[in-house]
Amino acid sequence: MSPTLLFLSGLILLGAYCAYRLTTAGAKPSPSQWVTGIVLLGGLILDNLATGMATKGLLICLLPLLSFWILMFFGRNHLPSGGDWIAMIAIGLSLCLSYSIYHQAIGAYESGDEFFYHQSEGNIASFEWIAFTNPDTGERTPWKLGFWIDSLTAIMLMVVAGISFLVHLFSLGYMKGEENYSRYFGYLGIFSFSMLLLVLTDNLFVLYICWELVGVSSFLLIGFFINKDSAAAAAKKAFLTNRVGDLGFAIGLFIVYNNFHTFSIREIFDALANGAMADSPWTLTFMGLGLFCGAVGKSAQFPLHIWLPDAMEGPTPVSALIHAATMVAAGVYLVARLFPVFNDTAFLVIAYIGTFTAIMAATIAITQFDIKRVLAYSTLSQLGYMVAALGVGAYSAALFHLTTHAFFKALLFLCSGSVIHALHHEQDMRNMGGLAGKTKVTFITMLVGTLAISGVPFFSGFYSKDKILAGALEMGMINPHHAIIFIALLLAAGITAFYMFRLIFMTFTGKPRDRHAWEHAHEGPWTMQVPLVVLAILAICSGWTHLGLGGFFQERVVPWGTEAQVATHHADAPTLFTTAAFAQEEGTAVEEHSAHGEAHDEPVANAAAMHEEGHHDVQHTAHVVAMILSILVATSGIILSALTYWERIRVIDPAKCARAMGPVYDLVYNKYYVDEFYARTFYRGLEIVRNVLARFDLRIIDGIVNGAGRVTVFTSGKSGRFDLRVVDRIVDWIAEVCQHYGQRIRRVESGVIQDYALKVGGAFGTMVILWMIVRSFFIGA
Amino acid sequence: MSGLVIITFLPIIAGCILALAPLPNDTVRKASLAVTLAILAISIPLMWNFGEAYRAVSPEVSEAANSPMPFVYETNVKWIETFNINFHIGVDGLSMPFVFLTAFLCPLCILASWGIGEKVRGYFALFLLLEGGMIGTFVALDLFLFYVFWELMLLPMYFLIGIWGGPRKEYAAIKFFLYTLFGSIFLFIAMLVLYWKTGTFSLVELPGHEGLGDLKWWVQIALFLGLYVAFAIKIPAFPFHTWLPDAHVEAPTAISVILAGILLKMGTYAIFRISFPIFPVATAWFCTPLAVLAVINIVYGALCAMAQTDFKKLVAYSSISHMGFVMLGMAVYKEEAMQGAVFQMFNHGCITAMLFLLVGVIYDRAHHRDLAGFGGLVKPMPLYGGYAAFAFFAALGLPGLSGFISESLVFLGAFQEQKLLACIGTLGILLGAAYMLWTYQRVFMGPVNEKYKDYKDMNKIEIASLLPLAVMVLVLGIFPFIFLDMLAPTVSNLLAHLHVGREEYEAMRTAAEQVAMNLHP
Amino acid sequence: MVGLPHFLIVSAILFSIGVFIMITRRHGIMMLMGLELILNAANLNLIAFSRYVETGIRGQTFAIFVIILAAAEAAIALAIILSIYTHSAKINLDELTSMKE
Amino acid sequence: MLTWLGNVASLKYFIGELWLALACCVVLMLPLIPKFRNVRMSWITLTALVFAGICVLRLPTDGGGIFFGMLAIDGLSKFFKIFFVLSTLVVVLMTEVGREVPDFRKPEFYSILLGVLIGAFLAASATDLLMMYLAIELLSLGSYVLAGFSRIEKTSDEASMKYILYGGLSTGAMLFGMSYLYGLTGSTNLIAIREALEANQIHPLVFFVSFLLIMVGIGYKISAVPFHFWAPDVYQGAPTSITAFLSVASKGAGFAAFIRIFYTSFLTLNGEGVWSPVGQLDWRILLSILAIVTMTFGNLAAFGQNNVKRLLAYSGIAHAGYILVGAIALNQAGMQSILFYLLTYLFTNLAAFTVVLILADCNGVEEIEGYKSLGTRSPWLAFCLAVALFSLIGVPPMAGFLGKWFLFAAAVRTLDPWCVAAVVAGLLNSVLSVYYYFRIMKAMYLEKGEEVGPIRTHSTLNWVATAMTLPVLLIIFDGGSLYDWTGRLSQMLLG
Repeated sequence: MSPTLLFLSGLILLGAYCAYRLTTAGAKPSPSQWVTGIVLLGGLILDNLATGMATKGLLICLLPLLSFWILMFFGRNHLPSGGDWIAMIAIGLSLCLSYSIYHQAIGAYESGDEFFYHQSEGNIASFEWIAFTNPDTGERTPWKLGFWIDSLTAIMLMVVAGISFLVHLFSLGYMKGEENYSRYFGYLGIFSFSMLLLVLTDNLFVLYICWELVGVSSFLLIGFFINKDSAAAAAKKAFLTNRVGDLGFAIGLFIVYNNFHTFSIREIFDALANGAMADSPWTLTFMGLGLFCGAVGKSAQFPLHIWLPDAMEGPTPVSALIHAATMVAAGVYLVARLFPVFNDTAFLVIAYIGTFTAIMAATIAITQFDIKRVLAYSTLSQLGYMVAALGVGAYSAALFHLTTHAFFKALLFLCSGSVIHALHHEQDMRNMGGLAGKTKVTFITMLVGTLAISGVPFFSGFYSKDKILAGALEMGMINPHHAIIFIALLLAAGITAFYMFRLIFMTFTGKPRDRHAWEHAHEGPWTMQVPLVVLAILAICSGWTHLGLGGFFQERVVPWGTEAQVATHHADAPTLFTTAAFAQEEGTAVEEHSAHGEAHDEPVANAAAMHEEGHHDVQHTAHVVAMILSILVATSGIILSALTYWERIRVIDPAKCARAMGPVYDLVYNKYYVDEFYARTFYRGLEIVRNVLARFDLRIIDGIVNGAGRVTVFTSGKSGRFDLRVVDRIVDWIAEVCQHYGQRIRRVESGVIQDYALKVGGAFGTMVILWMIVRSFFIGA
Repeated sequence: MSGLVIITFLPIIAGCILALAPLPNDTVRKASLAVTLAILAISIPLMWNFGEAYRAVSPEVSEAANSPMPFVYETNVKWIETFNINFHIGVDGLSMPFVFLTAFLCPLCILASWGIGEKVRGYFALFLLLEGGMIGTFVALDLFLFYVFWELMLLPMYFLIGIWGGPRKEYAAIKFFLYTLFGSIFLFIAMLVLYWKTGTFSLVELPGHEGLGDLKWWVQIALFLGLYVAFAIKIPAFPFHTWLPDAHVEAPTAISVILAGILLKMGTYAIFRISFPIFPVATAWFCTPLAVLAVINIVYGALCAMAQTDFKKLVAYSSISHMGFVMLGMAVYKEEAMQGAVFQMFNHGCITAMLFLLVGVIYDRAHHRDLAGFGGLVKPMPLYGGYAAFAFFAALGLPGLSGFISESLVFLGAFQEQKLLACIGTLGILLGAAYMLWTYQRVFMGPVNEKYKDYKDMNKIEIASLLPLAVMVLVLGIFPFIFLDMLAPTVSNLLAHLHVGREEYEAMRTAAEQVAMNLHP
Repeated sequence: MVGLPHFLIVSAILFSIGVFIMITRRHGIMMLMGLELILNAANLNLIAFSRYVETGIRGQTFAIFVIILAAAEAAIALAIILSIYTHSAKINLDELTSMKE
Repeated sequence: MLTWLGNVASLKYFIGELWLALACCVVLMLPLIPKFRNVRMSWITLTALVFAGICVLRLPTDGGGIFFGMLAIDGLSKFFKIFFVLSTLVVVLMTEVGREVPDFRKPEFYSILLGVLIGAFLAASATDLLMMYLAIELLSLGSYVLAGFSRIEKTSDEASMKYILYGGLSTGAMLFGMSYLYGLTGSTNLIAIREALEANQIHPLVFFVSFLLIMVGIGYKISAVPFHFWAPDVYQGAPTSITAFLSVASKGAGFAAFIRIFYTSFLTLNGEGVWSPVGQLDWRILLSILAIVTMTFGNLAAFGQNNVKRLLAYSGIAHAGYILVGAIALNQAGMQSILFYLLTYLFTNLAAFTVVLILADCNGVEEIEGYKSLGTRSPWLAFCLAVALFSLIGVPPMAGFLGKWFLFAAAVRTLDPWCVAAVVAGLLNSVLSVYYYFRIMKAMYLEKGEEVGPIRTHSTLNWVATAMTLPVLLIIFDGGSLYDWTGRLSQMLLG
């Protein structure tokens, strides 16, 4: 009941605010009021009309696409106020329909209905696309494209559509007056379309399509300030880095198709459950790792994390939507969606990569001064958290964190956008300070977001982070070899609290460092404030077990195929099922898996045993310990931060610390030189190879013999004016050789008749002699 | 008279009339546009009814290996009886799309050539002649006829590049001519040998002809390789590709479009149509080397494209890379890959056509193509920037656009046979994205170059030549089955033939190994 | 006894001398004489063969025709040489090289 | 054993030659009568040619031997006679309109030309060594004179001089070879010679020498390497119409003689249209090497050649090489394809030479330089020349392609390695030849000359060029019937 109420109250709030504006603004309703009206009304109508899930799903994703096309074709010149209202209506309607699905899911959860529970029923719409002959059965089987709507989808829809809507709203104010204003909303439309379809689809191929499409929309939006060099470079970098990950994804898909001859996720799961690929564990591992590569790229995990900080070149609302809340979480969604596909080796890799990213990004975030970059590294770190959670098997914790993170990180970004807006596009924190009084709404909401991300109790982030830490600790307890994961994540949590409060202190407290900017600082229009408030509310309550989503996640967002166990277990252990899932995974993989050696066999055995008897205790202990520890580190992080950056109680000088750290600080400040490393190795290598090859193409393939420039006399007609290097090519070479020998051969035409006679006589004599020789050798003998 | 006959000869006759009739330039332009549109109009119903007609004559999948390859819309007239040469034309799923593609691209190219101001009559007459040659090549079902059309295209092409081309046009034109003529030597010899073995030139009768049964394996392979060289030059496959950058760079825009859009397809089309069905055993022998060459094409072309500074040359090298996908798809015995390969041929035709048209747009304004010389073009020319973005993304295989479908089908099929090669081949996708985006960045993004800030955006004719292609790319990207369903029965038939050949080859190899084992126990 | 071989040897020598003259002499008239030697070598052959091999008159007839043709050829050649001489006052053929590579 | 027709009975098959002989005399004599001084002799010549043509067309293809076995009335001779009449017709038209030959010398010119034509007729049908020798001499003697007919006296005389000495040497050598052949077999009749060669044990060396000596004479006529030296100089120096005549009719006569002598005497027909050499002399290898060398030489030498006539001379050498490929196939198809090729070559080459004549004669242009921007200055002539050049390369759909196709098809059919090698060489050479043919093409279309405005031309010549070009373009549509026709005419009297 509670989320419903929350949502409705939010909408009512919005409506009330609009009504207020309507009365104050004058007789004529403004476009935004029209939008609100149409969205509310249209949502109601569509919700009633579109009774089937499939229709709803289609409408959800196609409406933003429609808005994209309309805006791209007509937005600029033909629509009033750049057509922003079209985008608003489209995403608003999508949000309403998403809510309708979500409402059903929540309703089902509360009433104990099984519809969203048995995800086998989730695959409810399908469309036959292209067909090929299946070599196993010899039948022509079409690729079925459809929607898979289960609890995970429902919650993802809500997150994506909700934040997208709020970002649209925020952008109305933030992007006002920008050139290509309507194109911006068009891009948001294509992004929303692809992201929504990404979470709706039941087909890996379509998922890959959307995967790339969100990449493209990200490219377009990062490069939105298209005439800025840095933006163009960042956009390209983002797309290409993602493409590297996508290559792995693609290869994973090849393996999938090669083994299952289908892309339907359901069919793949069924086949796996029936023991397909049981005898080829390495293939399974490769497949999992390949698919995970996609996640590494999209969720900016090490080593492909380099694009995300640069992506902050885009408009801030975009950073909030794409590069914080939704698109970057797609990687996590992918791993979660394909959870049964990964085997334990893959999971281990996933866990370590996530952990490493979490701690690495957190350390970098301490040293950064660009407000958006700090948030970007924080995003990296949090994504690492989620990935690590999936790696250790804390499935629902990861998705729970994904959701809460989406809210508070979107909030943080929008707040930073508000700050930047207030300071007229100043992003360096060293030039901020003392804004708390000037921009109250922003300050309070940003503080809420910071508390949430820091893991302070009663804020949403606390709950989800706590679950992740608990999962990691469990894993560490079962298998001490991997306890490092827990320790690193714990450390990262502390650092997160530290640098986030550093941000707050540097931005909002103390004396304004740029007096002029400070004086002109102001709060944005209502369109910018409303999203902040809504997100702040969500950042607080979405984690609560009863009023928020906590319970829903615990019980309903579970890996495919584990409902049975969960159903029996969560009656007595409602919070803990992750190990069960993990243990089961390990159990299925235990026989074939020997490559990991002794070290890994042990926990598997342990886990299986534990699953049988006493895992309950472990889980309980882990939960309690993790909670205490996480509160401890968060608190210490905040205190340390305050001591360093809050001018009122400052005792530590950050500059001195930095100097004391010396090379370590430099290393971290320069982001571990990963970019530089890539530039020196891959880019440089590529450059060398391509130049060598291009030259090879010109010189060797195309010009066996050098110095053939003379041929230009023949080929160009106008003597060798052209660059000799360009011209020496094989064809010319032939021409030249022919020309050359032609000249020589022609010299027999001396013009002297005696000469001719001599040559004929010579030829005649030669022939006779040759014939005699040949004859005596071959025939005469 | 069948529609195919009309669309084959209409352009040729119209071209001759245009060449002879002293019409004013503008009338010539309009007349040729009308002719090409008429051809398009005729080809649409042919395309529309094709699926049904083909299914009616197509054998059951289980019998496909033993029955001759079916064709529709056939016309068969005796021509040179002594040699059993017939004027035999018809289409199947392999050729129909390309007949349509030709008919589809030609009006757009006419539009793109609207600005040709020199020797207008000659240009359009030759262009129509070229169209006739191209359609003829795709519909010919007689090897001799095929050869005639194949060579017939060379003549107008030579002049179109040589007269209306860029600064080094003469060089490029003759290089193109020589390369192709050189290649056709092998086709010529192979044709003769085939004829004296079987007594027929019919592409319908030749596959599986009993006269070929006693052809020694090495003769088969030699002929196959000869044909491969002939066709590889057209594709163009490494290392026979060097004519392409030159020809493209020098050719006028519309001719580049035709060259990349249709002529390159003829190489792979001919392999599908001639090499594969007639020499299934040699195909089995050659499929791995072919896949290796394909991957070389992909990666090599992409890397070379990266190093280019000339916009058009870059697109030319990207063509080499993209045709590598086609070759890769051909090299594996998989339905997905083969359909993907044919689909890729079609898509590449549309996408590269767009790219060349786009290059033409800027070349018309700036009169140079140096990538380093542009920058920030989106600002003065937003529409141009938008179309370019669309085309670039289509070329780098963006999902939702048709190129992606074909490339992924190729890889899905290829991976089943050649895992490592397919993985290396995917590098081409990455590199493709790299050079395409880099180009886009250099030309369209970044600070506005002062020199170009007053450029006019695309005019109506330019839009008219690009829009249909964009729509085609988008529609086929979302509904590829429109195309693939048409193709599927033909590909299955071909595959059935090929599989028989492969089994034969495997048996031969096993036998040879047995012998070797016995010799060296 | 003089037999066929003797004739053949003589004719072969004549032929060789004729060719030799044509190769070495620069004077137009001398070359014509070489040509005559070649033709007469053939005549000698023909007649000898007609006497020793065929024992008919075919060879002799042939020879008579050749003599006539040789005369005609010489006449034409002389006329041309004359014409060249009147135009360019040259009689040595190796100087006549306005057309060559 | 064949029955030879007697002298009187033979006459009815000899009317064509008689007509020509009569015309020859009339054309020579008539201007001597003051009243007829100003009559255009070309009309009489043309009439005579047309009459002769009609007579030739009425000839049977199986008339047997006439004049006691001196001449054969068979398909082969009929074909070649048609071929000669056609080419002579064009040459007469070219000469009449052109200004290379001064008007007052035209009667003699035509008279000699008709004489040469009679020689060619005889060469096509001679079945006796004596007749063959006489025919070739008749052909040659006239040609020597004709080559010297140009207004540009110096080069023309020089060409004539070289031609006659070179020709004399070659025919002399051939005669010497013939004498040996006569000695070996005791007969001068070609059929009898073959029978003798088959029956008796023959000294191989002597036979080879005599074969080679005959080859010298034939090779000189068809301008095959290494007997080709005269060709470039003579082609360049002679009047263009005579160059055309030499490159078509004279070469055709050479091939007629070649087929006559080699296929009748040195080969024996065994089985279905397949010949094999007699007397243990497998000269196929020799000839295929000769063919390869000839075409390669011709093409290479044409590279960088700036004089169009000389360039076409080399091209003619190369084409002799291609035709020899048909000859070494040693089968009916090969012979048939030689005839077909010659026919296409006739149209192609005459089309090219007509355009060359127009440029040389009306505009004084013989170098490639002068062909610049011909495409705009005279589109139609440029088109005719382009078609001819494409046909010479052998690009479809020109007639030359079909000709090459049939030639090489016949050679590949034997599957003899030497034949296949020759075919491969021929194809490679076709590609090579693109280089120099396209220099003309490039000049015409791709390059801008200094001179603009239409070139001077003559309507008759335009029509001739058109008449020669159209068949080149159109033969492809019904190449089959033409090929069958040459097939019917490739039957020859073999005994």
